[in-house]
Amino acid sequence: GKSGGSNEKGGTLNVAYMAQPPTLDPHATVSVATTDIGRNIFETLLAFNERNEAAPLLAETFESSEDLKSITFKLRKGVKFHNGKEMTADDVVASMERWKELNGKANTYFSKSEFVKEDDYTVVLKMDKPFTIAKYILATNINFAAIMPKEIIENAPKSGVKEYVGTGPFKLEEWKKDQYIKLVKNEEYQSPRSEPDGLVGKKEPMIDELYFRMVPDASTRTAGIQTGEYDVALQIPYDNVPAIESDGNLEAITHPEGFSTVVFNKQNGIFSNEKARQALNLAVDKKEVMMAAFADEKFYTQEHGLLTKEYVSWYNEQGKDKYEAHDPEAAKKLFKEAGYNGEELTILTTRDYEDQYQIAVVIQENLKKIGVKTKLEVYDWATLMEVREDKKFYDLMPMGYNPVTDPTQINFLDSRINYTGWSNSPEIDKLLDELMVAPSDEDAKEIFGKLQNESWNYLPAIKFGDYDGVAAIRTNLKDFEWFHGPVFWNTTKSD
Amino acid sequence: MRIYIAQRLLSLIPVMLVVAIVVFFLIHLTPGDPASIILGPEALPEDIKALQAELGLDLPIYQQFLNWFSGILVGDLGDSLYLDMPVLTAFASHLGPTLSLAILAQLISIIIAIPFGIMAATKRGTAVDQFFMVFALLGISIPSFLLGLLLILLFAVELHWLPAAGYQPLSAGLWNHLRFLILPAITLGAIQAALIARMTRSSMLDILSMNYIKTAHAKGLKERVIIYKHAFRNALIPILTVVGQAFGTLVAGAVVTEVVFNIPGIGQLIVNAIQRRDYVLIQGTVLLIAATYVFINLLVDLLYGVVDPRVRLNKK
Amino acid sequence: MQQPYENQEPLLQVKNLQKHFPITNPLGKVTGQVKAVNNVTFDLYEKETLGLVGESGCGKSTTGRTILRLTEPTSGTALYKGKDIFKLKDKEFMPFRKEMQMVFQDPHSSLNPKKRIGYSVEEPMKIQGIGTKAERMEKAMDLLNKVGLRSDQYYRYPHEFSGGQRQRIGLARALAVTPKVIICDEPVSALDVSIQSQVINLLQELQDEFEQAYLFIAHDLSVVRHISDRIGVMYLGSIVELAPTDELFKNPLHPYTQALLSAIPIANPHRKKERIVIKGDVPSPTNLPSGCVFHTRCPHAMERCKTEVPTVTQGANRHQVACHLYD
Amino acid sequence: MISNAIEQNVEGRKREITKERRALFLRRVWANKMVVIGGGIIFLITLLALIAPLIAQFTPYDLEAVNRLKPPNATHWFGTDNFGRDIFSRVVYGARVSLAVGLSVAIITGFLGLFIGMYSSYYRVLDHILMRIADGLMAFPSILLAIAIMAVMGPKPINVVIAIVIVETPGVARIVRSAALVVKEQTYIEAARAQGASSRKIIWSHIAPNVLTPLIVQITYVFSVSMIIEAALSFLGAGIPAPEPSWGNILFDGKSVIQTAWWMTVFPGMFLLLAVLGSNLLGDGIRDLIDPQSNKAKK
Amino acid sequence: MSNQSLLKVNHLRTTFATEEGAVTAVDDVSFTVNKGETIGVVGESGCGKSVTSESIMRLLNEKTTKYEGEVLFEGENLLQLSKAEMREIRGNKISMVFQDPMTSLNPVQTIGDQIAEAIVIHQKVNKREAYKKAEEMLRLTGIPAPEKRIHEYPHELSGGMRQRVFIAMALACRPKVLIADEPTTALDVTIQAQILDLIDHLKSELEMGVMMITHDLGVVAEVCQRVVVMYLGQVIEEGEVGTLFSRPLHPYTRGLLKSIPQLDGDRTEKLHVIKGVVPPLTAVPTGCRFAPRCEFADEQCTGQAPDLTEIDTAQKVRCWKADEFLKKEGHKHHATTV
Ligand SMILES: Nc1ncnc2c1ncn2[C@@H]1O[C@H](COP(=O)(O)OP(=O)(O)OP(=O)(O)O)[C@@H](O)[C@H]1O
Ligand SMILES: Nc1ncnc2c1ncn2[C@@H]1O[C@H](COP(=O)(O)OP(=O)(O)OP(=O)(O)O)[C@@H](O)[C@H]1O
Ligand SMILES: [Mg+2]
Ligand SMILES: [Mg+2]
Repeated sequence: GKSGGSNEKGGTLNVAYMAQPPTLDPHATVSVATTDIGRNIFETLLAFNERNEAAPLLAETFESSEDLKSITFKLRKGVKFHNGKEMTADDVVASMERWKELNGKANTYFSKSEFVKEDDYTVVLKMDKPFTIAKYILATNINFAAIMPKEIIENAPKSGVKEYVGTGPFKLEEWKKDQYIKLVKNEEYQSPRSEPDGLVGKKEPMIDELYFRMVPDASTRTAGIQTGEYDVALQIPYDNVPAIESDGNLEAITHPEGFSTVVFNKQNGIFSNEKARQALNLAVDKKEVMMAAFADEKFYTQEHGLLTKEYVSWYNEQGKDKYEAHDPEAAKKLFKEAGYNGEELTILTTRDYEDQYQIAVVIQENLKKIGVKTKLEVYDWATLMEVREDKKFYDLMPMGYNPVTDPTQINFLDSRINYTGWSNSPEIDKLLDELMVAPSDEDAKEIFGKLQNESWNYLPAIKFGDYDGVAAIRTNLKDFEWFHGPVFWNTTKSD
Repeated sequence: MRIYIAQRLLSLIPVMLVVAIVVFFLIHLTPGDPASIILGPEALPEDIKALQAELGLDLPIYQQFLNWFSGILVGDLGDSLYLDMPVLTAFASHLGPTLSLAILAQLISIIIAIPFGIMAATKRGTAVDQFFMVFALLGISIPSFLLGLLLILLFAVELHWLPAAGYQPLSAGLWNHLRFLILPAITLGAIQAALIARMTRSSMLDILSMNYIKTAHAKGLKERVIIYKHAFRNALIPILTVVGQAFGTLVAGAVVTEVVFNIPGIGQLIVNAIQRRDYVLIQGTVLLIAATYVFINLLVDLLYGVVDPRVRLNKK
Repeated sequence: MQQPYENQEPLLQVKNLQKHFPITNPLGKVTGQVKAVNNVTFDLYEKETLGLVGESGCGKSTTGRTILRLTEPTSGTALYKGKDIFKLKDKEFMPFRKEMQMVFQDPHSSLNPKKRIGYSVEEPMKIQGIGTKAERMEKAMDLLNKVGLRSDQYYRYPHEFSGGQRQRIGLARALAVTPKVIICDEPVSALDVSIQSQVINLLQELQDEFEQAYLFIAHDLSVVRHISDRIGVMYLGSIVELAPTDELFKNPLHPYTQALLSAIPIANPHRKKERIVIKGDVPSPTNLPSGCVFHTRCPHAMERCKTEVPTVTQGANRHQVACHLYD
Repeated sequence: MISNAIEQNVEGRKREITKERRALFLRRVWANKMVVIGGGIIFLITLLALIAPLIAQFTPYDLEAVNRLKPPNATHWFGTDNFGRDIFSRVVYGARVSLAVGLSVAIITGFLGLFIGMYSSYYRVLDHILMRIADGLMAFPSILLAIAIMAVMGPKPINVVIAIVIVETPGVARIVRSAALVVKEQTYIEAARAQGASSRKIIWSHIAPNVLTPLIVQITYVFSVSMIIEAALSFLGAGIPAPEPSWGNILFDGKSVIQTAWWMTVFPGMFLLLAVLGSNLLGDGIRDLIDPQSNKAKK
Repeated sequence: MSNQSLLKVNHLRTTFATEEGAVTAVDDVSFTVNKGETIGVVGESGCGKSVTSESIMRLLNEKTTKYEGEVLFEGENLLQLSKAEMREIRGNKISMVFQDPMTSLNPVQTIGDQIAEAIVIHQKVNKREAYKKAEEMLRLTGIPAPEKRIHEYPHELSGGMRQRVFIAMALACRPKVLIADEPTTALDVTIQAQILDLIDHLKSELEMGVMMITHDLGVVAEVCQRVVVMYLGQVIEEGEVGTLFSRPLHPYTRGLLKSIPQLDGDRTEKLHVIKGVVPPLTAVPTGCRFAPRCEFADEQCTGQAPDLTEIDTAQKVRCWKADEFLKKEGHKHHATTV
């Protein structure tokens, strides 16, 4: 039954979403869709606040030990799963152990660590090393550490759990594959009591029914929000924003969407030579790149930092000069020095992510101007995923990445995870290791500064800048937030 | 008759075999693999390997084919790798929208095309005829994605008469159901209408020059009676072929239209499946589509018997 | 024109020729037989014309086509100069194609519309490897002249000719390899009356010049009578009566022949005659009547006709008939 | 000597007849409005494509990010696209690609269809095998088959052609086959057999010339269809790989900005429409031209 | 022989508008069909026999066809009637039987439907009664078990039966005139004999006038009382059958008669040949149309077109040389008829 006057509004919210998630199990995938939808169903021990610090969510508090080798989580009491069962330390341990197995990063760092139940409402993470960065990994919002009932986890296959039962403000009611995912308000939801703050603090579901409708075609999403079929439409093409803005019933919301790079093949071909990578850095007009891909300065920032200004605990100015350098003539010389002889280089890209493709086109044109020949190999995403593992196949590959919340999430840095592009810089690896065990946040920040600087020297990839995405909402939505994705709790809809 | 149907159904087997082999090897030759898609763009190689093993994708290809094919023989099309449900279920849940769309498109096109075609034929060589035929040519020439986009812009975005895209099942009410299908049905029906109108015209022209039309005139029948009772029923046979084939292709995938209007039908199912390299789903769906196509053609052939007594099958 | 057959070897001897076409369902299973030719026996002598008459579908064309191996016989033999040509392989039969040629009924479809007529006339020579290119061309033009066309029409296409002219071209083509036997499958029935006589005369003239034998198939008895030395009457796949022309007309024995003769409309209103109108239709060749195939329509049918197949009896004046009335 | 004289005379006559025939044919072509208009459209577009470098001030690749999505103006007659590239240049260069796709598909399917159709009309066993394969291929939804083939072989222009060829060949083969089956029953084929002509000779010098006309009509249809399929493939992201311009992928680029930059859709769309219309008209016209029925009506 | 005229065609001229200009397929054709009489129309393919009969029924495409002259039926000029009035005549007062019964019957309707259709329209009876009448008609034409046949489709019948059905259909409303356009050409001799017998029998039964179109002179000789010979759109000779066959005056008629092999003729004699071919309608010779093929043609013939002139009550001919022939033929004629 409904209780309280605020529920009167309720109603149905239709969200035009791009693609269906492979699963709603956040442990099992790095898919953004799983995050965007799954965060309504599942919650984590820790999550990010407005300042991008790790803050408690299902945990009441958390505390590191003196030697920094263990973290103690006090759980909130009375938090109920959607199946009515109360959340206890058993569930948390089971969930965290499973997540630790499945999340690649967690697996790397915590493989020798353990989650231990202290009592029904206390869980301790015991680590082999003083991983100061652990809280960031625990709070990650991609492939996140959702807490689920122990029984469900025990029955789950590797491809993902079959029942989606969490503690979040919405419950899964129906998943019509490739059509929609229907969530309904969790009437029993137990919200943290503090003020809303990023993903933590007060969370109150106001909407009765929340539909994520799968609308792969961007023009259709745009048209659909214009006609009022949808209340929220994600990933509106930049060129459609004027149309949205000119419509009194609509509002365009820009939000950080990620950063653009070009990844080098550092194993084979000319770009295994650092000089060639530096030459490319000088050759490419980063502004033109960002402009072509993201249409308008409104939608991108030219930013050298691997973590941006919003990540106050990480931001630094290292490498900025190298980012800003642009000198085609010098680039030409450097290419020669690197041994470039007029051979044709391969740029691998896809049109499934239009911005990556557009970056590829600009790089190609920029290189053409200094006499470097290239050819575009355009594949669909699935093919690209495969061919990019072939070390002989490409020289350059534009790639977009979701915003990272800590340095460990940047795949192209670490040579030991064998990520495409195949970095091989002992310095960077060393700095990464140091970072993990930095005694304090300040130390971590300093080490990250060195890391960032080194990355602009070594250039595993070139960051072109940060870009925003645009979501369109109808103006009758109140308190709709964007924080590392759309936030639907606390949102209300008036007629 | 029953024997004939049984025979026709038997002749499905070679077609299905061809389709099965082609689709399996085509799809397995395709670069890209489902595991990396499921795990997402930032997945690490070892995770992908593990999932591949779990999905049985690490077996030799002939082994995979045999596993799959032996499943088919006992009626098991397997489970979708991505959607996490049996192929048959996935197909069934996407069949509804496509069927509704195809039927509506077919109805619209028939209702427009046949009177057009007849009129053009009876007024052969006049301005009416030429107008209709230019119209029909335009219908064939305009690519359906363009027409779809234009319809959305006009009727949804500008006029707000109809929704831009999406789908509601029949259970949501008839009007609600139709509302979403009108624009896509017009888009899809345009080409059909043009083809059918042309076929109607030319087959009516053929029939109108037949001796038995002269006979009908000699009997003192009215023009209208001759056209509708004598000529049209005879002209219906080739028209039926076109309609039948068209319907086959409609059901088999109004891919572009479904994408433009975001209708969760068979076309979208397969396009998504190809993008996701959902091997089992692609294979199964293509097989089912082919079966549907053959089945519809069988129905059309049986309908011939109703329209044309000369091909009534029980007599042979 | 009458020839002393007794002391002459026949050029072509056809014995007990049978041709059944299988009826198949869409899956290729045989569900029945069209018994197009059931029992055809005749001799063809050098330079003679043997007429073959009968109603539509009685197997006249099939007989002709089988002899030329355009379709394989079901059983029977055909001895050409003593050699059984049905037993030969396709390759071995090739030289015999030079000896036996065919002229078809439909002048509109028997010439390839996309080929100049010169090509069509030359083709048989080319296939048989006769002469050089220039020689072949000369011969083709010569032949065109012989059949009453101008040699400069060599480069024209069939559609530029009338039906009668096309039939002449067909004749020229058949004559190109100077055959000994020409099977004429209703060569004049598609032509207008006034054109018909031109072609018939031509056929006779050419026979005088080239001395080939004709197997002349037709359904028009008056035409057959005019051109043939002997006539065979066919009914439902069998020759029911075979006799020299004058003998047959003077003394028709088989009831079917009698009916046929009486049914021919005669262009002479002063010669009103008694018409024997036989009732009913020709039975289907898929489902032949038992016994004598004609018994269903025969005015003289007896009990034994229903069960017993009549055998051929050889009468006086080389008159053969297969009927129980004459056993 | 005499024969020589005849031959000369006849040769002259031959030339004369051919000339006459050509004149007559041209007159009939000219009298056929559909052929003239359709052929005219195709000719103009082809011409435009051929002289593209002369009339376009830009290459189709020159990009200028600051000039994104400018409406038609004096420098950019058709406006610019989302890279700031000149749409006019892309459309006329795109004509090369689209026409090349149409043409090569038409020619290849023509040949393949002719071969397959002819042989399967002639040999029963082969017929069964080939037609079952054709059935199978036709039972595939054609666009999907094309997408799958593109996915397998990778996005190269040549693969677009191959994909469309695979999709379109069964239909053409069937048309040829059914026409050949009719021709095969004609008496002149029997006549050729009676001469002892070999199967090969019968197939190629007797049957083939007589199925050319329906084949030509079908090929003009395939020509237009393959341009549409290329566009649809591009629309689904599986067509001619960019930055190579084709009408299809210009339309694809224009799709997402259709509300703000109509010129990106309208111009290539118009050209596509015209080309398809032109070839359809041409096909219909040819049908009329060679249809004996309509000739008879004229007489 | 009754001499009551039913249908009188006067100077009929039918012109088609074609892309190559106007083509006159029937030019100045006149003849009369009397009650209880069969008139034969003969001539080679393309001479205008069918166009004549279809002009009488006005079955040709009204847009591209122009009729001149008159077609009088019971005193009314059919060419002046409105479309509705014309429909009243068709199938009711004047009926037609065509050459090829397979293509002239609607393949998708039962024969009962097709026969009853005309009865329903013209006799204003209901469908049941019309069916009964249809069955009666079928019985009249000698089809066995008509009550079964009536529910069958044309393709289930043999050629001869189909032609009987067609005749039943044409005669269902008991017309005054039957036009039979080559009704037996597609049939075998024995079946042809059956059909000709049937038409002859029904003619006397229903007291019709019959116009029998054929190219077979034998058929004419057997069933017709009078005959019209056509050549290139014109009537070139007309007369009573006996007279015309024994004393043909037009060189074309004579050639025609001589060029068919006679069953009792001399086989060793060569057939007569009319040289040349019929010229196309677009190149009609000035003067006598037959002149280019005529062995007797002189300047008068090529320069001036002769009229159809009456020789006696039994014969008309369109030839400048008719008198000459008549003089010569006179003796022979007497000699042979004695
Ligand atoms: N290829 C074939 N397959 C099946 N049946 C055939 C074939 N050819 C002929 N027939 C049948 O064989 C029978 C005899 O045919 P044929 O053509 O020899 O007759 P015909 O005496 O020449 O007749 P017509 O006078 O009509 O030419 C017919 O019933 C015909 O339908
Ligand atoms: N609708 C038409 N338009 C133009 N010419 C026509 C038309 N109908 C008939 N003709 C021409 O009129 C002439 C007479 O044709 P008609 O059909 O009357 O000949 P017919 O004597 O019946 O010949 P057949 O014995 O072949 O039936 C022919 O040359 C024909 O080509
Ligand atoms: Mg025959
Ligand atoms: Mg006629």
